[in-house]
Amino acid sequence: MPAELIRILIGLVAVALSVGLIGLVMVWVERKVAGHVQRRPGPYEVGPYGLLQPLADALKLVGKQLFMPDNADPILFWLAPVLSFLPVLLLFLPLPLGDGLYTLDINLGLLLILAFSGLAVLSLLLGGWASNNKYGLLGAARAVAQSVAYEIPLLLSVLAVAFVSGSLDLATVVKEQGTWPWNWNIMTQPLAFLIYIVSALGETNRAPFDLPEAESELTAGFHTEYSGMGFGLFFLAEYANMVVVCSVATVLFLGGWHGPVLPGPVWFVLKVSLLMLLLVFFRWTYPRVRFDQLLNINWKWLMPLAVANLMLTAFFVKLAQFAVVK
Amino acid sequence: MEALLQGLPLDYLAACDYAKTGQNWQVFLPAGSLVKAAERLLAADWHLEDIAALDCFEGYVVTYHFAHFDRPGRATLRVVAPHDAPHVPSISSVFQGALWHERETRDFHGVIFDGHPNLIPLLLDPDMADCFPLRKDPKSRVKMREFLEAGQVIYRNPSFTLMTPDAPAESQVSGGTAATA
Amino acid sequence: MNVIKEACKTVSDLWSLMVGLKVTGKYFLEPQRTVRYPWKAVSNLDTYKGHLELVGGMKDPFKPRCISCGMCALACPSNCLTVVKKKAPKPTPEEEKALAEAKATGEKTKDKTPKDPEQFLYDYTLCSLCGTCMENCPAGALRFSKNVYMAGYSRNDFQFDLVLKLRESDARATKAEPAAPAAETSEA
Amino acid sequence: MTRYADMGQVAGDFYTENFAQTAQEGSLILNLGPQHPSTHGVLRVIVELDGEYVLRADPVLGYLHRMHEKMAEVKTAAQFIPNMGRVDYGHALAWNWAFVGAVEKLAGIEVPERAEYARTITCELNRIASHLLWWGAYLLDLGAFTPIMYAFDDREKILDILQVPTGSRLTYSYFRIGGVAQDLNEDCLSRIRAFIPWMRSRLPMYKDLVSDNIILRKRIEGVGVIEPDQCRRYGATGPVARGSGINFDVRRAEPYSVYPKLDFEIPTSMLMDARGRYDVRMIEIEQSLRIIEQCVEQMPEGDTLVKGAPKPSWKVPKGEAYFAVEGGRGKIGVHVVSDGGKNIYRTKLRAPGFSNLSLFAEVSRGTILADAVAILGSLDLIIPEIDR
Repeated sequence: MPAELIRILIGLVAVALSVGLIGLVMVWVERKVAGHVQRRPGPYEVGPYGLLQPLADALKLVGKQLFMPDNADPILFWLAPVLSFLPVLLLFLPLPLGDGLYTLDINLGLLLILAFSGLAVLSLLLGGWASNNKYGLLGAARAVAQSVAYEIPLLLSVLAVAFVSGSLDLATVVKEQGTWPWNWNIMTQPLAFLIYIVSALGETNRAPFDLPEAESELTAGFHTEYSGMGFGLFFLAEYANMVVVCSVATVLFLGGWHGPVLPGPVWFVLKVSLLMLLLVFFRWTYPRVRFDQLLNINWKWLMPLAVANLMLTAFFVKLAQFAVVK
Repeated sequence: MEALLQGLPLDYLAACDYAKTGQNWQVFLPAGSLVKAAERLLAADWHLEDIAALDCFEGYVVTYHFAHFDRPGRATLRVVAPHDAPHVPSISSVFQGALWHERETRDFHGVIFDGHPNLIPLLLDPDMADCFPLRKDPKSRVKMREFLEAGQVIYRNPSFTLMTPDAPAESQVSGGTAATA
Repeated sequence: MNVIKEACKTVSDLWSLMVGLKVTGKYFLEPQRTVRYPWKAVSNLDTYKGHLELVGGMKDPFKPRCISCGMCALACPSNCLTVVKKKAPKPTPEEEKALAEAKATGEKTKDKTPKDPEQFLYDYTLCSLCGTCMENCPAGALRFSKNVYMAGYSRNDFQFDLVLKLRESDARATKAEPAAPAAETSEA
Repeated sequence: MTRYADMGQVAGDFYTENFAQTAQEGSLILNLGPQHPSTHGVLRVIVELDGEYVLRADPVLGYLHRMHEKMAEVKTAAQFIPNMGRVDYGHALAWNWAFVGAVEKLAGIEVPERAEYARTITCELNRIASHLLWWGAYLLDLGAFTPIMYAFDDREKILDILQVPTGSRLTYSYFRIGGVAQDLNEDCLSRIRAFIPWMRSRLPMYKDLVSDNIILRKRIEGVGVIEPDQCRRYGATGPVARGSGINFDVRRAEPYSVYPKLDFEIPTSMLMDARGRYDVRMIEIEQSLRIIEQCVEQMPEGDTLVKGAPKPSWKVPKGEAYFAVEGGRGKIGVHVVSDGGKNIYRTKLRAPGFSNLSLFAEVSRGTILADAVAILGSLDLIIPEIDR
């Protein structure tokens, strides 16, 4: 038991450090990609290739005065950013980076991730509501409607994979898949993968689904009134959430640490990075959808498709079982 | 234009030279027939281009520019509002575009448009609502026959003398005021 | 039939998203447009028109061509020009005598007042660079400079005396002179 | 003006209080602007929201008001030209033209042929720049960040060209009473010749990246329908009217300068929505290129400023004149009344954006907040022009 505890402690420290690091790197990547897509260099003054720019920005954010508007609820106002960031640390625990390379070995890892990622919306709601700002309120309302809606297809698509693998343990799901791309779950579950990516965009409030913070409508949505590290935590949580979502996609659909030649963790990081790059490209290519369209996409397309996909999967899984029994 | 405004009490109607001044018709109306005229213009496919006031010796000349979308032709409707009580009926119930033009005119010249639903300052600060920047100094006001185009008179109400050229003796006097302007 | 059409439309709609990604992907790989300023300058500086400057005369390039007529100040929409005329030089005793003689004989005397301005005050903060002054200058004594890199710490840095500025460029030239003749001799 | 009584619960200034008087029970009053990312400068729109639905919207103007019409009273005609470059920073040359044209009409000045061509070329280039600016900013409103960079990349080329004859990049004061300030030199013309095929080659990219994009199509199709009748009542012109199927363009309806000699089309769209206005503007870019191409070919030799052009002491003769040109946003009209004095007695500037924006209150009623922003953007607002 103590060994398990030590493992969790080491894991937690590693996760906390790596989340910070990933946040910084992702900010750099995002800005660099945005720059190159828009035919400008992006950050390039601070450090080689501007690598230290996010660090400088983070320092600036830490140094800024923490500001709270009049009549805001002080407890909830400051609780919100913390609440948005803390669960993210937990989400990293069950993620298997390689064979046996995970912090927390529980057979309900998938459930843990889904459960705690649901907390994120609470922080957006609190932040928007407590800041006594009309834009914040609208952003919070949007965030709730959006997250609640998009959680369902996300869950359904993940469930389909769980049916195929027969387990909610992430490591087992990976082990079920093979080395080559055609052995991955994306081949058997392409629709679930698509649904997962789209709902993941919705869950993480990334463009083109970044409605809770839609700049041109709500200035900055739920975090309009946050400055300094309050905003910094929201920001960090957004990128950390992105990493989690992409990691889960890698584990469920892209064969996790499997891959030829290179060692497992490298493959894992490579796949996650590619997915992240795709999400970043989405943001810098597409206009934002409208709020009713966002919900329509979910309720009229993703939900029925996800349900159909799940039922088909269940049918075939059962069929396969019968075949094996016979 | 004559046919369009048939039966309305008019003061002055003249055909103008488009090449020279950019307008085809010049109409002076008494304030009472303005809304009716606007209704007829709307029915005849005219659109409201602009409303402006002009501070003349005789009063504020509120000028309504109308034009067509599909054929050439511009008409200038003018209503003279006296300096001491500048009231003109609002045509915003007919041409909603007038809502803002009228508010702007009130800002600049202090012409009050009766019947306007929301005659609050548009471009100027509400705190300086009683300051009318484009009102002229009484000394430098010029009679409108001095510069407004007379055109070819089609109809003139006998009592409307503002656009008839002055008698020679008088014109010298008005020339003097123009020079001081 | 309608269902198939709908499906085709949906697919083409989704395809439009891929096309968009293709465009941004293409530009991602293409060279950047940004000119990294301190190391490289943009290419359109030769047509830049900066603040006004006086044109030097034919004989002395550092003495303005300006004849202090004041047309520029009259035409200027934003009143940013003030031309201060030179006072007539105090006549020497001989000249005074000659002047008195001329007066006595009723001859017309030549005006000794120099035409070039004492000061040509120019407020760059007000100037809208419309060029009306240049167009109205009878002597062609004004032009836009090509001074792109003008910056200052206060408002007063943008109020110049253009005569002084012209003379300063002279001073700089004289400072640089020692090098120039050497080059000439070596060429010769 | 009497101040309205303090409403107690409503916090806000005069306009908010005035607006809140007729608000419904339980609705949310939101001030979009004057500092808001989607209001293009300093427009302020007070909206009354029921959830995400806009019950009522009321634009509040005047944050960029500079009283150009008063300035016209205290300056001579020639001195007022730089002001015209500052009325509309998007399409400054059209305003230059409208004012100069009105004065020329009043004074009966004939402009040399070459100057007319120079005016047309620069004005059309400026129109493309204006549409590109709108395109980028509109996509920014709709949440796409990249198009504005591509648009500015192309716009930069136009600004470089326009910098050659005008010397400025945004607020031009290039036209003069009786001509233009400088001839288009060979350098400038060759740049223009090179620019036309370049711009044409860029248009398919615009289509691929944005116009065909399904998200954009869903965002602007059927949004902000403006009936032709509404255009008439509000006096909306330009792409807003043409997007509603009204075939009205001052260049054709009241031809001026060399436009009658040129072959170009007036695009209209029967869609009447934001998509229609979008399409019209995109086609107008192509048509402007066509106009420029013809002008560069036909351009005669000669003077660019009429002989005996007005001196600073020149007085505008007595009389009145109205001159309209087609700007990037619609009909720009300048009404000049002169009493023969040193300064013009009254100059009235008719800003197309002013009339177009006054439509907004009616069109935005009952839409979603995001649609209201999309409509606001599709009207192509340049606030300095509206506030003057």
